[in-house]
Amino acid sequence: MKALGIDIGSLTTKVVILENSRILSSVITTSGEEAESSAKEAVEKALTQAGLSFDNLYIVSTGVGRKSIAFSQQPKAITTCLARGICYLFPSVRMVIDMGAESSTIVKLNERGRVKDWANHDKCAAGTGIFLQQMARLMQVSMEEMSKLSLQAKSSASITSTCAVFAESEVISHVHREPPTPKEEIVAGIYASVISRIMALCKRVGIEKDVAAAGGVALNRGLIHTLEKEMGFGVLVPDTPQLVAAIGAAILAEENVEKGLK
Amino acid sequence: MVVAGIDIGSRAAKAVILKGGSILSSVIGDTGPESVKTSYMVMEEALKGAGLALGDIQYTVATGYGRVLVPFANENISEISCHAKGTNWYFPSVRTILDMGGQDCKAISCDGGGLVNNFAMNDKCAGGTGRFLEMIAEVLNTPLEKIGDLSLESKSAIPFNTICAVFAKSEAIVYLRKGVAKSDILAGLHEAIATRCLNLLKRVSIEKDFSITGGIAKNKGMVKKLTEKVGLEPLLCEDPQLVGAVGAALFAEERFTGASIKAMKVQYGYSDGTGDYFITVNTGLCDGCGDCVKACPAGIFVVDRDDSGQPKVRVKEEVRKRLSFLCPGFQSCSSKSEVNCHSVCQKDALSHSC
Amino acid sequence: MTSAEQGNSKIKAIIRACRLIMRMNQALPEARKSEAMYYQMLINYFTRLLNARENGDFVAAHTVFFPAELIYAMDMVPMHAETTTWMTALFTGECSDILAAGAELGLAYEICTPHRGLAGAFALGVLPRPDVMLWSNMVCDNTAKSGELIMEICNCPGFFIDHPFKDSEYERNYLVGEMEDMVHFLEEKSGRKMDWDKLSEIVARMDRQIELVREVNELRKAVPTPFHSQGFLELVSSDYLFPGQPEAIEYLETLKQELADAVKEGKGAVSNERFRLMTLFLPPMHLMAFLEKISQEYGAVSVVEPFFTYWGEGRLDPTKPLESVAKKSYMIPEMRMYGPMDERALNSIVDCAKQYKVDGAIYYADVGCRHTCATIKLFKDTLNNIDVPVLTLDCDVVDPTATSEEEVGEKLEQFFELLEDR
Amino acid sequence: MADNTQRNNVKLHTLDRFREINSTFPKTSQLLEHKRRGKKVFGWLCTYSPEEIMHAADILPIRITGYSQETELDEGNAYLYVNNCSFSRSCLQLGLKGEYGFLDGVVGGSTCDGARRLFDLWRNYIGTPFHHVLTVPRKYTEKAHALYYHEVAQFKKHLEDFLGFEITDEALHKSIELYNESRKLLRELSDFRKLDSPPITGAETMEVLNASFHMPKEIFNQWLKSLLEEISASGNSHTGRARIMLIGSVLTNPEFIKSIEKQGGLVVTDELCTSTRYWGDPVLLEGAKSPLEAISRRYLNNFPCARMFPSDERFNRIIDFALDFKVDGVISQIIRYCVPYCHDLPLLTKRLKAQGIPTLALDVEYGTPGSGQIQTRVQAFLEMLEAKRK
Repeated sequence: MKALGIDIGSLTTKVVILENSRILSSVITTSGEEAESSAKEAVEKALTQAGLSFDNLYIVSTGVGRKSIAFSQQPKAITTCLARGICYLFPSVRMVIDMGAESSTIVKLNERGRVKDWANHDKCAAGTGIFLQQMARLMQVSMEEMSKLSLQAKSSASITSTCAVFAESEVISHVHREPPTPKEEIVAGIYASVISRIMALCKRVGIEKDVAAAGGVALNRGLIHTLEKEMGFGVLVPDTPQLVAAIGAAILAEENVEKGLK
Repeated sequence: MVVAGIDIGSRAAKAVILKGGSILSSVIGDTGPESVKTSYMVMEEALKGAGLALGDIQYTVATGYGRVLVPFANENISEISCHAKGTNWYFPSVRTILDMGGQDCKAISCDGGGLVNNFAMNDKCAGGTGRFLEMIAEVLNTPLEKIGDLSLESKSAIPFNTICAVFAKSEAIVYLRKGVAKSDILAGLHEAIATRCLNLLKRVSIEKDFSITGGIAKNKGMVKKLTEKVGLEPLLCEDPQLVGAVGAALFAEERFTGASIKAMKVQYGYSDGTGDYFITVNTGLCDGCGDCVKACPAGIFVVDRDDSGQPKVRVKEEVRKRLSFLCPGFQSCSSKSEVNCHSVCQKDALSHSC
Repeated sequence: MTSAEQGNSKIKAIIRACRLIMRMNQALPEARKSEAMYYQMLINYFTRLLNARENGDFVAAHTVFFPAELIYAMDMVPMHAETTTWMTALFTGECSDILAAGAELGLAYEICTPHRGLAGAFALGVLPRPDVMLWSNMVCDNTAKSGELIMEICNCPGFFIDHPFKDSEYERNYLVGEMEDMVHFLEEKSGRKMDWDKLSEIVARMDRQIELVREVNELRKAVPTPFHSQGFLELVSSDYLFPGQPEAIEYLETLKQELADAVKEGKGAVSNERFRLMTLFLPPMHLMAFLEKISQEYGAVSVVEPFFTYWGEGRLDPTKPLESVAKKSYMIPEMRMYGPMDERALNSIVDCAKQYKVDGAIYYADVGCRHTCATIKLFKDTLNNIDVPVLTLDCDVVDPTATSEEEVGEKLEQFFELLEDR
Repeated sequence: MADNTQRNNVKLHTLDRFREINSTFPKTSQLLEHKRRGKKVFGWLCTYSPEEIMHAADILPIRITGYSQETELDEGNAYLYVNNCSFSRSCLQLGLKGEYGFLDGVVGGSTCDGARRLFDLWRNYIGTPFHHVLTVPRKYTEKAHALYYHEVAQFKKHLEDFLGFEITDEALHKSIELYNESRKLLRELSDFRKLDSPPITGAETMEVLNASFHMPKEIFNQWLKSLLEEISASGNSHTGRARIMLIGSVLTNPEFIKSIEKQGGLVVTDELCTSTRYWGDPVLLEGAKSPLEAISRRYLNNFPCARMFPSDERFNRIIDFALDFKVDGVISQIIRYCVPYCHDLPLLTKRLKAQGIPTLALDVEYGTPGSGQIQTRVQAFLEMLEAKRK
């Protein structure tokens, strides 16, 4: 029996298939408006990749859409999955920072990949992936360019607004200033404000080494660099950080198979 | 006299050119990343429309949050004053204004002269602003201008808990996944925003007449919700986005003629033992349309140019000493015929002492 | 609707809701007798308020932790301000109207919803106009500051009791002095006299009442625990609304007996008790039903509330009534949170956690309550040190728009998964 | 309308010396030198902590304030949560970062929830050798005065036990003299601003006040004396579109005032606990049983904070100032979550309106330079005041 983990996020859906703790295949697709069907597609993609069929699978789902799919045997909270997933990739990690499209979640875990404590953003989008996208659009640069720019910055502009939308106008006012603030400094400022919010979350639960980053936003070199500066030490980043939760779900599926759960 | 008003908002930039109290040309464009450029762009557009050059403009007032960055402006005045002024030009009877811009939402209470009495602005969070609706339009992939009408088709509105623009968006996504009708989601959001606006209005006191300005006034769904909540039928001008720029232009006119509205009241007549016989013309409001000239049964009015070349009505020289005999006075006049100088004056520029 | 009717509309709504709940409970086989008594008490409390005008009663509105014993002893009709607001939220699930009215007065969003709503409710005229407003700085700046505005809205006289910070003999005497001044003030305004014998009786009963709450909490230590999660609200309001009142004693006696029986039979409040929880501060009223449901699902139950039901040491002495009322104000569980935040306060939650065999704690971070939120980190660290995980739930006690079931459900799920995963 | 407040005015050199202090606080050369000489420095959290007593014990009392500008308060938020005022959070964060590591003691009062919790967390997470929190009554009754006197006496006792020597009445007398002198000079500075075109701006005054509670009063008084002479010699004059009174809790960033004055709003007086409410009243020895009693009376009777009851005491003082300084409008800057001030605002606005004085209510975060939306509101308010005058 194969273990399948599926993480249905607000923007993307990720699928991972495990066989005795080995990753057979993994898929990342964009979540469609119709959760059930788009999730099925993703699963089938992963199955064909692994040369498997839909039957004889144990499926654990996570992410915002975890309950919207009928074919999942067990929905699990994102925190539980992140902890299991990161522990599988980096056993030394005690704290994982998941920077998703619309939320960031900090999870502290023990050596067994069990959640000890966690914190997530509430009510405010400041410091999320969407926020970064908005800013990129505003500055008329791509996310990649943005990341490069930030690495060139000597100093960083101050962005204090707590509201994503007002941060926009702060950025605009930096652009409009006479003389305008250099792009790279503005970007550095944006990253600084995102990270400071992440750091605030971390401090709520108390920072513990090793620290890893997960979620699509973790692909952003510039941002990770800023994070490491703030932390004062290196941060581990998986090759495909988006998959961490899905892997965790797959591991939970495997555990359940072993427990003989149906 | 030719003047200009320019309004550099967070999302849109508007310019208006005014000649003798009437709009020569007006432009609405997007606010680019550099508002200095933007301000030149919209201004040139407007000048083209009027067939003028920047040199021909005698005075320019800038407003909107890019107001300090308009190089060719003589002065900048806050959006709040300009919206009050502009609305007053369209509808002198308006006392309460709701302006919903790209990133902020203002409630303004003003007097008959368009002077601000009190105002309140949303802050801390952009929930319930134009940007809020833009984001929602994006996720529902429905054009912004359509969402209002769509919301009206709703059978049962979805109650929204969050007021954060970005989170309302993700809540909306969740509902979409659950297969909730777009119209119901939109109705819910419009409801939420309207409530916020109402609370903002209450902070400045709600008096009639009521007007809505800014792009949002084009959103039928929002206007309907607001009408329900506020309990007043709002007066809407044909191009609500321009109001700020118009206000700025009117200020420009005022500054150029150097006269402020209150100083512009001209009284004709006299008082004797039998009482006061005065007709007061507010030349700040009077645009010299001449309707009152036709309407007055005694034909005591005449229109001609004032010192600054503006067409204004005045009481004929020869009749000023005989007003008490000629002019029946407002009450008696209006009781005889519903057509009189008051009833026809669109700008509320005339008043009688009796 | 005449202003008199409107003036009672919220009160009527509460009474209606209580009646409904009673009727629904009667249908249930498992229904607690004490619960019926509790709702009957509430109905009586608010009915007395409803008819105060025609009965020619003297209505004294007062803020939370105000010595209502004195009001009862002077034979006046008390109106517990905050409770009235949160019960409006709890029973009608709707209070946007009064919150908006509060904002209309110019009260900032930062002012906690119970007090913003309170001022709004009086301004709207949906609560009966009191004959006098009484308040104190127990328990926070909101209680300390709301009184003057309400005096002006209701255009009634008022008295402010200055409650000293520390529990020292000197400060307790000052408090006694404050209460004496208030008694004189009330005698003057109402033309009624303080009945000192009656006060002594009330104090004697109050002492019994505290004892009973302590005994009830002893019973809650049992595994499985006999009292359901939101039950503690009954204990809280029996003190808030009925200090030293016979009906409160009767209610507590009955409840105690019921719980004792349940413990004997080994019957738990939740069918499959898995997680014993500590509740810190107040859950959002509009989510009560939802919270009850989800805790049933997961076999989670609140066994102790250090700042609401866990009374400090000490007895009251009927021969020194005023001194006793003053003493009580430093014995109340909330005082541990309000008073100096020293070892005494911190140890008490550790003791609670141990005595009640707590698996985890839920911290309701009420956005309006600066007191409770400022200690989140402090308490969390303290509890984590003894390996008790803490869930912090951002919410608002009365404003339904602050938190949705989705958000809360999500967080609780994450928390319960954490607990079962350990 | 532009910035016509600065036209042809001579530079005030002493101001730069105050600016120097403010730009280097908390680690100013003065404080470090003071420590080097083996002397003690105490921090106080609220204007209800009697400085004279600490000073009489040969301790240098300084006010604990937060970052000079609006900053990300991640640490502050983590400990005090987001719904305590950004002033408390800013102070706590500065403390957690070790910026106040040189303090030998911290003194607070049961004045407001924010100040109290700041004290609680300071004691638990920063830890300074000496801690004391005073119960501060909220009334002015004789009983309240007796209680506060008792508290002040206990504080003195606690301090004496900590230091191992007695604080003599003579020492107290000296300190009272010094602090009263300081208050007298600050009043003179404020009187300049009653003039139709004052010789000193609100922003400049703020610089002086920031220094006043961050340096030894002995030096401060000297410097302020020479500043006052400089001012009267300068013949400077500032004009604007309207005369403004600033009210609200804590404000230390002169940029905020500058942003109002840049737009032509002349800030001529205030009701800030970092300004008028700090130097408000002198300690009166006449009729006092002892210097200690005189001190305790002064601190309880001083220009009140919104925490006190009845509030009209504060309202009337504000109105007196507003009329005395001929203000056209009042700008209320309340730091978000400053509950006592939030509650008073509706009542105060009503009373000011009755006096024909409009109020602009701004809710701000501590340290804000008053940029962005605030600018727009202030400008609109000034335009409104101007129009009203015409």
